[in-house]
Amino acid sequence: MPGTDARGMSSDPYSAEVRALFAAPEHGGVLDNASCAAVEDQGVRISLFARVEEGIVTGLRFQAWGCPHVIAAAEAFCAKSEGSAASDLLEFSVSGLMQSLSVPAEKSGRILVLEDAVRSLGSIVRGASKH
Amino acid sequence: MPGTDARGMSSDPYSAEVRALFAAPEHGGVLDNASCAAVEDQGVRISLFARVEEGIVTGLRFQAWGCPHVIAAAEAFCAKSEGSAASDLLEFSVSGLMQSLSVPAEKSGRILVLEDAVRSLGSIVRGASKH
Amino acid sequence: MTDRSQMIYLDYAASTPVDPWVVEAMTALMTADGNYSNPSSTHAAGRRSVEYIAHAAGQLASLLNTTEDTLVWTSGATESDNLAILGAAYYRRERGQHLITMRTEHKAVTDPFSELEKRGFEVTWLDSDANGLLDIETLRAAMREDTQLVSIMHVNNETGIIQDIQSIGALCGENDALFHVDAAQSCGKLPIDLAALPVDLMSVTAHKTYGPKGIGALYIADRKGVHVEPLLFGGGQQRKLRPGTLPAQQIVGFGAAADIAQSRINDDLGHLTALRDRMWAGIRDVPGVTVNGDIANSFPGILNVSVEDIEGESLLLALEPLCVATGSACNSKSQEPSYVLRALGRSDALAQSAIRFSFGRPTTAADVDVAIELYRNGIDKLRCLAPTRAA
Amino acid sequence: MTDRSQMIYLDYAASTPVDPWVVEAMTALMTADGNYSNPSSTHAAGRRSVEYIAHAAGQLASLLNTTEDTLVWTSGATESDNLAILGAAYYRRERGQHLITMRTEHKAVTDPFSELEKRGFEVTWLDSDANGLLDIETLRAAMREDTQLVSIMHVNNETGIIQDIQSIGALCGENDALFHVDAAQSCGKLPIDLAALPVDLMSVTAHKTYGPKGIGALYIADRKGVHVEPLLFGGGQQRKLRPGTLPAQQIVGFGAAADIAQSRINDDLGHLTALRDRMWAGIRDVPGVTVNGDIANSFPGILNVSVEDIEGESLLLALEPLCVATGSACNSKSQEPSYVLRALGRSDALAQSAIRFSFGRPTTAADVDVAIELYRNGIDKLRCLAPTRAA
Ligand SMILES: Cc1ncc(COP(=O)(O)O)c(C=O)c1O
Ligand SMILES: Cc1ncc(COP(=O)(O)O)c(C=O)c1O
Repeated sequence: MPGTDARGMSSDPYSAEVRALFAAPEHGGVLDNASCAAVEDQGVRISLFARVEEGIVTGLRFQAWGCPHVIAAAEAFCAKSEGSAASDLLEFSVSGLMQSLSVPAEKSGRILVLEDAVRSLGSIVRGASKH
Repeated sequence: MPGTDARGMSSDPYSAEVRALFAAPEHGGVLDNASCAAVEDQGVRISLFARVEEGIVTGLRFQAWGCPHVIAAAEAFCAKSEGSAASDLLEFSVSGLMQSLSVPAEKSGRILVLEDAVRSLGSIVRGASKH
Repeated sequence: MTDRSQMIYLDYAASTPVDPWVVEAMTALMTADGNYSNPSSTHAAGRRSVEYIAHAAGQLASLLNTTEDTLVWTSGATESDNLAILGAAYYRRERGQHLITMRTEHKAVTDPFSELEKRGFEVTWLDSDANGLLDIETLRAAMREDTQLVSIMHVNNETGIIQDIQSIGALCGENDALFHVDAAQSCGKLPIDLAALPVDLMSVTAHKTYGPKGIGALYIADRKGVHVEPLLFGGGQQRKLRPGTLPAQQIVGFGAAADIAQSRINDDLGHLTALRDRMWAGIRDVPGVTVNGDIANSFPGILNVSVEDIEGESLLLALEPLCVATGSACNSKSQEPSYVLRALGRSDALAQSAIRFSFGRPTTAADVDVAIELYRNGIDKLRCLAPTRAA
Repeated sequence: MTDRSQMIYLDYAASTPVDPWVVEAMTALMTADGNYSNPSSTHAAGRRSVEYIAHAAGQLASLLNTTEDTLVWTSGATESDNLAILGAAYYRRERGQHLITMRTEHKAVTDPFSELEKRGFEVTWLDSDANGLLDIETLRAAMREDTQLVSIMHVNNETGIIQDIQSIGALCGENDALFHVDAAQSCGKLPIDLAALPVDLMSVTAHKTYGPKGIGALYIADRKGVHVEPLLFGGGQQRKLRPGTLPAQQIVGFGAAADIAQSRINDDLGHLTALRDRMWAGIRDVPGVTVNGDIANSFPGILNVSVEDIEGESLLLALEPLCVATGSACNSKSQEPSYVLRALGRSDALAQSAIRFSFGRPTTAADVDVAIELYRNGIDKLRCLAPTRAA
């Protein structure tokens, strides 16, 4: 309805999942003795901390400065990727998160900062494990 | 309030007196064997009938085609002038009625038709009594 | 003074009472609980307000068989008419500056056209036949290469006459002229199927169909080339077509009224037809009485009659405590005879004696019987009082 | 989803609930008994409707200390602003085509001025000082021979800052420029004495002061040379300045709201001041927090604060279930930082973190305490989550 200038805006901008992740970001924070990747772009800042043991990501934490979708995406990533192969980080793509969190298209640039951070974390981890 | 385009129009256009006179015009109708004056002007038609005995108006009736103020004024004139001197008819003026009936200024032309009719009746009556 | 307890309202074409269910829906948007929030706000309360508005848009869209996003909320049909006419004229002014309308349109249409004439546009003012109907050939003859907008109302507010907007729209389409319809008197009262009708712009209002005063909408067909320039600027509401905080309670009232209308439009028409026929049967034998319009081709909520040699203002007073109209409500304060009836070829005198009876949902047969009696008696009385021409 | 039962509404600058007494007055104009009649109708029911409207006009006129016949009803402050600005610009266009306003005005003012620029008028856009206040010398310097209209708002909708309309108006008078004031945020909330103020045109709206949405008025001073050209045409209502069936229930609602406001304006101000001061005392020690505006010179119903290095959208979500605004309601759907705060010289980042708390009659100290706690906790949480710059 132009009546409302609200087409697509009338509904809650945040899905229940985004709200839950934002409200209790259990992986928010730093990890000592861990690999760390930090990216700043698009007005968004993300730091990721990973502990990798035998090729497996055993611990993940994030810090983020950004909109709720950025924070929720970072939290969702950490929750999902703990326990997965460190090598997967290099191929990480946010497209699945974009969809499952219903991130509006105009925010995709910001969410891609997470992708950059994860991939950068992936290389750092690989570099570290080569030592 | 311009808000209403109603300045001066918000109130009832008819006074209680006009309503009463219009509702029951007791002098409406014709009088047989009487002098009669008829005037048509300003889209208004008025006929007046008078019976005069020894210089006194003993009976008055009117017929009128016009707005409620015209009808009320004709009735008010008849009611008031029965019993008065026939010679007064010649000097009749509607200004008193205009005021007592709160006739709006834009209708004064129509009410003046009554004045014409009354004065014309006055001359007819005088002519008749001269015979 | 009129005793209100016995007042009989037969002026539903001027305005209607608001359905109690509509009032309830409106009240819920005004008090407590966050529903009063500004629909432009992003927080939960604002979103709720937006949801209510979207629901109402759905209700009005459903009544007219269109989609929500073709509707722009306005303050009433007057504003909708202005937005359509001024807005389309300016939007398409490069294409041509010739416009067509009828003399018998409402002032909310004729006045914007007159204004456009002052501003250099050219307007052709069509005449109707004696019943008020537009002959399609008259329109065809007026069409030009540079005709960019035609505005013809659906139901006339004085006579109830129904124009053939299907044929008119088709002709406009052939000539690439936009077609605007003032449907203030028909929305919610006659079936309107915008998915099927060749109408580009349509003005509607709530208060003629048991909704609140001060809320209307303009339908803008979702077709290439159909657009208007805004008249008001500010904020980004309504795709910048019509800014201002959306009056949620008014919109919800219009939506509810549309919903009710949709569910009972046929019953309403049956009810009104019976009343109108009863009224006409009761007065048609009064000497000198004539219908203004054409009963066979009219919205049955309106019966407009003139009578020979009767002064209109006195007739109106004699009809009290009936509330009826002479001319249209919007002009009836001037003592001028209705320009609409004059355009149908009525003499000043006949036009001046016109009484518009208009019926509504609450009207009963008993109301009509009182109206018949008052009308007959009033005419009798005034005829008795009138000088015999020969006198 | 937000639990509505615990929603705390602190967005009274966007819109207010309608006072129950106002709702009652409105309802009486909508249902039964002939009060719903069209005020343009001449019959008894129509006259009654007119009387209600006249009474409401008296109530609003009394609040503003003016006379009824200086008021024109509109659909809200957006329309009033447009009517004042476009209407006066065209009315006086022979005299000069230079106009003055401020960058920090509401869109309902800036957008009509931008439109006038497109149409060939010249607009000077004044800057304020860092608090949002207009320096009278800035205005004096901008005044020209051909300046015909100056528009400066009374209370800013984002910051609450109060402009010195007395001095501004006096300067306009000296220069024979008309002075328009957007008083959408101050009508009913700050004392306004139009008999004493050198103001030519003033826009007001009901829904910011416990009246219904969709009804406003434009004050047009009864002085030689003060006039506007209409934007809408049709019917003869409101001396042809603004046609359309008068929405009696809306007008009566505005009147009732004005009446209530007048009787409690000082109590309201005391209440709001206490709440605002409590709020500020509760958050002023948060590191990096700053007021947008100037508490000493503000309408106390609004407290707008920014905080360093906090992302605004996340802060807003962290504040739920508070209903508060970022930027102004009318623009807050765009993610752009507020142009008003940018005009005060705030960085994008600071402007973007701005939260407008606005208080109303129903707000309690307990509401404010919850707001304080949520604000402090939200900032703590986001700061904990944020990468340390050195990391
Ligand atoms: C045919 C027609 N058009 C327009 C209008 C104006 O509508 P509104 O009162 O909603 O401005 C009316 C009624 O007043 C009408 O009957
Ligand atoms: C300062 C100011 N001017 C104008 C408006 C527009 O008022 P309305 O919503 O009545 O159109 C508002 C609020 O939305 C406002 O705060």
